[in-house]
Amino acid sequence: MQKVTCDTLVAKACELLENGTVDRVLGWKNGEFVYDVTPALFTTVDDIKSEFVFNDFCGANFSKYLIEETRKTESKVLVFLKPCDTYSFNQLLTEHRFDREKVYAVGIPCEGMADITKVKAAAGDGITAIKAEGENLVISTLYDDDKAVACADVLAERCVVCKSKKHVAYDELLGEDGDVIDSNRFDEVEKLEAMTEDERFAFWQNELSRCIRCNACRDVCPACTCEKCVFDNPESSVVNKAISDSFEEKMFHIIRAFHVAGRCTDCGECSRVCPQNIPLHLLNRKFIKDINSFYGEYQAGAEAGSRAPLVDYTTEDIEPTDAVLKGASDNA
Amino acid sequence: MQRIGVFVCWCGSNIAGTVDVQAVSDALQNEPGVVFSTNYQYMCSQAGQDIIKNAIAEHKLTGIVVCSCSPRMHEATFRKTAAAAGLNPYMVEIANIREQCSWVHKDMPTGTEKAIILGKAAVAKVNLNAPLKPGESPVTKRALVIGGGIAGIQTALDIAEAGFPVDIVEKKPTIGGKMAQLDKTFPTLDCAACILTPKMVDVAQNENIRIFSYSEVEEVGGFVGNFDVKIRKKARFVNEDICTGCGICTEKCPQKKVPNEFNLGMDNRRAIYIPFAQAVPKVATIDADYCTMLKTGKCGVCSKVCTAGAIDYTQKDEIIEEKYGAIVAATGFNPISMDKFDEYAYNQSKDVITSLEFERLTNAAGPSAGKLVRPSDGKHPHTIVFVQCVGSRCAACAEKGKEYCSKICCMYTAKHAMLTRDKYPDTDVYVFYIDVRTPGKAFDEFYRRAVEEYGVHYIKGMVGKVSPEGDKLMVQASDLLANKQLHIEADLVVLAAAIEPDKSARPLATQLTASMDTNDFFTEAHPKLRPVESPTAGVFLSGTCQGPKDIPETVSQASAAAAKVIGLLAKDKLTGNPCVAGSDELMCNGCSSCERVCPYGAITYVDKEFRMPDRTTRVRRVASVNEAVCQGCGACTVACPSGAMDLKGFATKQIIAEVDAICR
Amino acid sequence: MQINGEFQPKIVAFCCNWCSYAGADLAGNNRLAYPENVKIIKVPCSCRVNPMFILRAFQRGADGVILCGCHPGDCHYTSGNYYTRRRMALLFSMLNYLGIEKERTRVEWVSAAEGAKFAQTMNEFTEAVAALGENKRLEDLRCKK
Amino acid sequence: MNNSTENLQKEIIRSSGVNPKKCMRCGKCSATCPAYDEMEYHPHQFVYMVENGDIQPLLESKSLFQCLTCFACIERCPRGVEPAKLVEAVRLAVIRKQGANHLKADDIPALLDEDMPQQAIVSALRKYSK
Repeated sequence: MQKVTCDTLVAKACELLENGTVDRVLGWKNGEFVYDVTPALFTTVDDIKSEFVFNDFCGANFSKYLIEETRKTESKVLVFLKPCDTYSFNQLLTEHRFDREKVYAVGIPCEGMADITKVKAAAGDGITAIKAEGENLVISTLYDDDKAVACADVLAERCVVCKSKKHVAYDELLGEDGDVIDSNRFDEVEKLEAMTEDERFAFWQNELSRCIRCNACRDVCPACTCEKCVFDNPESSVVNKAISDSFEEKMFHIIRAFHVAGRCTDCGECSRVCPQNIPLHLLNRKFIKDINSFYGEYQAGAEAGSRAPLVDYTTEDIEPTDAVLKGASDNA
Repeated sequence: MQRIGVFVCWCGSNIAGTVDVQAVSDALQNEPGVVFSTNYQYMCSQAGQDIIKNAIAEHKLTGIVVCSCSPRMHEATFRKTAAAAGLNPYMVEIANIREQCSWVHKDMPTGTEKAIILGKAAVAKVNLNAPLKPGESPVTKRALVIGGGIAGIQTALDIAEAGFPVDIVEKKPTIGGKMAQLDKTFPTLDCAACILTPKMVDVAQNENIRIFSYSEVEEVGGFVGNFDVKIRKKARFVNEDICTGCGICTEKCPQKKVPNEFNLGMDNRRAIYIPFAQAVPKVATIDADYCTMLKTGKCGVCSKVCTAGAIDYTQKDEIIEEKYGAIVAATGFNPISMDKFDEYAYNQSKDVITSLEFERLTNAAGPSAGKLVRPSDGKHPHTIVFVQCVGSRCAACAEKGKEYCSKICCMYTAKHAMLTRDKYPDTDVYVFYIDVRTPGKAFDEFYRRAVEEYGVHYIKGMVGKVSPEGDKLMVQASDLLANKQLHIEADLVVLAAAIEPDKSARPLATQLTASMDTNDFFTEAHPKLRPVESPTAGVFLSGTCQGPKDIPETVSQASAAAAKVIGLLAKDKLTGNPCVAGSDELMCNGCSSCERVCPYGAITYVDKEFRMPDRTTRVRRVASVNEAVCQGCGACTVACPSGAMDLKGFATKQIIAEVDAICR
Repeated sequence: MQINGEFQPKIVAFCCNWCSYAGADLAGNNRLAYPENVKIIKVPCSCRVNPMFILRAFQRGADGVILCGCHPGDCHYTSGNYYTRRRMALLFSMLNYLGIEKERTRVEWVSAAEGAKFAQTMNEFTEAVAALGENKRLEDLRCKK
Repeated sequence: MNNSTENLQKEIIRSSGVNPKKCMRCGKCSATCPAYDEMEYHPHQFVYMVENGDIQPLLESKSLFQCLTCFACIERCPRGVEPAKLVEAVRLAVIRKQGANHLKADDIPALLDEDMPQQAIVSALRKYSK
């Protein structure tokens, strides 16, 4: 159950639209299914009143949308940012990807978003309605009676290990600001590091071989904002639009993760949108964990304008050979 | 499609002994793009070069692969050959089949196979080569020296002597810097003023030199050969052109209580002042922080006594814009603050002083007219303790001291101790040291003389504590060699404070896009081979802004920097390395990653208008590489996530083609 | 690649122009033998080596990739190899995390005076890669003959 | 250095967290030490002797218990060597020796004198009353 209600957001959006602060609003509306909430752009109060939704399925991170949106007109766009979204917001500012002056950012608290896969596992298929009631979600399906599941049990993985409830950028905050959380988000990475090389290879072979190269992970990623991706560019020599062999998807995912290394805020959008449920965040988090352990704690986006670890160095940095040993416990 | 010619060299038996050269030229004949392939005994000989030239003409070659010795040997030779035959020299690639093949392998079949693969990689690369032309840019024949200490003075004089105009920007009202404050100089003990002031006069009289005193660099734009600099000439409220430097105003000014920074605050000056008698330019300056007229509008004494009418209370800061071909940083140093060293009681007792203050105390033009007296009571000190390495070699706390050795303290402390004993034989002089470091011509001899001839007590060990007791200073120290703790009742304690770069250096480095180390010393382009150049082309380093140095070293570096500047200004045009980075603006995100890794500050960002497919226009921030500044390392190409940044001559496509050819 | 029934690894070595390539030349001048398996690609600075090049080599059938540059602090471009060091530390750690044997990748600092070190490094590296056998985990099956 | 000394040296370096190699022999620790004259081995010697594995004389020396643990040496050391921590580690090595308990709580009052700092009494009680 979210602490801030849909009505509050609607009221805020209408207010800002009516008083002329903004002329467009980035928000969510229902998709084909109730859990299928999609990002939408609203320009009228009527649309907002009738279509705007906010519930436990509003995971989409709007930061990336600002790049295109701010280019459209000279006036401001309203964006609602959950704490984790604000990190991406800052990171994009660091990289000069949009004009801060053209955005009115409203920070909203977040109690964690639900993972539909987990909901389905708990309540079965054929979902027709989902209602939040206290700490539970009440789920109606085609086949059974309504079923209540605890929100906590269906939290998305990224929300279970939420790194921060603190907004690091906003013009206005609805509700109270939280704190940075000392989460155990690297546990899964550590588990993999503790495996043998063979086990790790088997794990990733199993995961990555499911990749269908739909590019959803890339397209949703707020760090992947290149005007043209190297994998789409025939001049890059690595252009590839579809999986064609056993290595291609590895190449894609390694390079994708490397390109966002030090810039990835760990927002978890890549894993959220993956239709094949590949835990892509484990690649990004490996880089984050290595960066923290090799070069000191660094949270991308925590501070606008900070220097990313890969465009920085010290003369005493760890040697690659030692880094590999340090990066995996089975090598010790 | 290229038309490539392959030329396999035997290098006598050097290559042909281990590699079947005929097999190599035959195999490469079939590679894509290759229209001609041959081998010859000595490709680098005149006859060999003629084969290449003829083939270029006969087969209309657009690219050349020479399978021979290392490109470090003969790449230049074959590029010239190609150029002579009308082919762009950057269409030549070398396959190194001698140093990296025939000389390290013994077996003919495997050696031949490897040579073929190396040849194929070179062919694959040439297929993607493009003709390159080195960029040219004109050179503004004027140099800027920032800082008017002995380093800046020497650099400016040397450049001016070579016939080029030079401007010196000095933030203080006079040039001279730290050296002007010193008494005597080691190891020869001649007086600093006697050797410095003639040079200052030379600067003033040199027609090629302009001095902007009481001025600071406001903004730097442009690049090597073409810097655009804005200089802020601070208002000194005295017309420099009219002021004769007679000094009457500095005697009549009623505001007498201004701490005299030239004497490190040990005495006072007036609100209108000339820092010292030999100042250059010798004109007065009004200190706006203390001048009653400027603060309240009531006084005007200086204006009344000035017969020349030089006082101008309405003067404003002036911005001067000038173009320069080269910039020399000579921003110098300062002793660090002693505030954090409570153990030495610097802030508790007037009789604990720094070495620079000691210089002023012993200087004939100083606050005590050269008589060595205690600042507290003006009495003659009988026991003096010198403490070395105060704040130098201090790795424990970055706020307190500096990790590096300040280099000059051992020598000046020996000088102070020696001079004290020489002039006042009735004093006991102790020097506490960790190590005495005296490399340098006649330096160690100097230090030994202090001990042997002048009877200075050198004690290995540090002072732990100085506590004022009555009018004495109790010094508690260890004597490591005697394994004793000493308690000395001293009259004066002199701290050899570490030196640090002047605070103006950091913002200046940012303006110049010159890099600095963690201690704020300017980084040199190469620590051994290019010690007076900054990695930023056209920016040179003189004196202690690059690292701790004594006067002889500073002067040699100053002259070296001048020589580099002269070498640059002597050119009419700068020819660049054509293998430079370039950004594809259509793909650039403007994210600044490349800018951040560029060691030369060659990348800037511009807002550029793009026409979109739907006929609208869009302004985007894109990277722009200054080819005159880029050195072609390629760091930016990897930092760039979109692949917009590429390196000419070593393009991503070319290297991947080589990889593919090798792994084929 | 098999020669006389013995596995011969394919090794790609990226060498920076100023130190390591010169170090390789020195190995040649001194006739210090190392295996033919090693093929050198010259780059201006180790920081020119894009992780894509390394992955591409593996994709196209390389069994080991080694990157040589100036010693830290000696970079011709002052800071290039410091960036290389960070990039490769992260990349190699990632490759190992994906289950790629850590012996297949290496960074070595070789100065222009270290011909012997160059040859020795190449001998050791080739031996280590040969011991692992063919690189099945990262190669592109399409490119196999 | 024989094996047991080497182990002891390693143990002292490990438990103290001090790297004696950082010492540049300036002697500021000893210069600043208020208990200097009472000590047979002075702070700088502690550092030097531990670095060289010359541990036995330290174990037997009374200097161990004359250090006031005032931390002046730690405060003043320009290299961050922290000699007092080293002294403490050697002291612990002695205390931990089986059957070599020097001090019983009952003995303490008799040993007190007016000059002994309060801090020393407290730390002595803490250390030796086990």
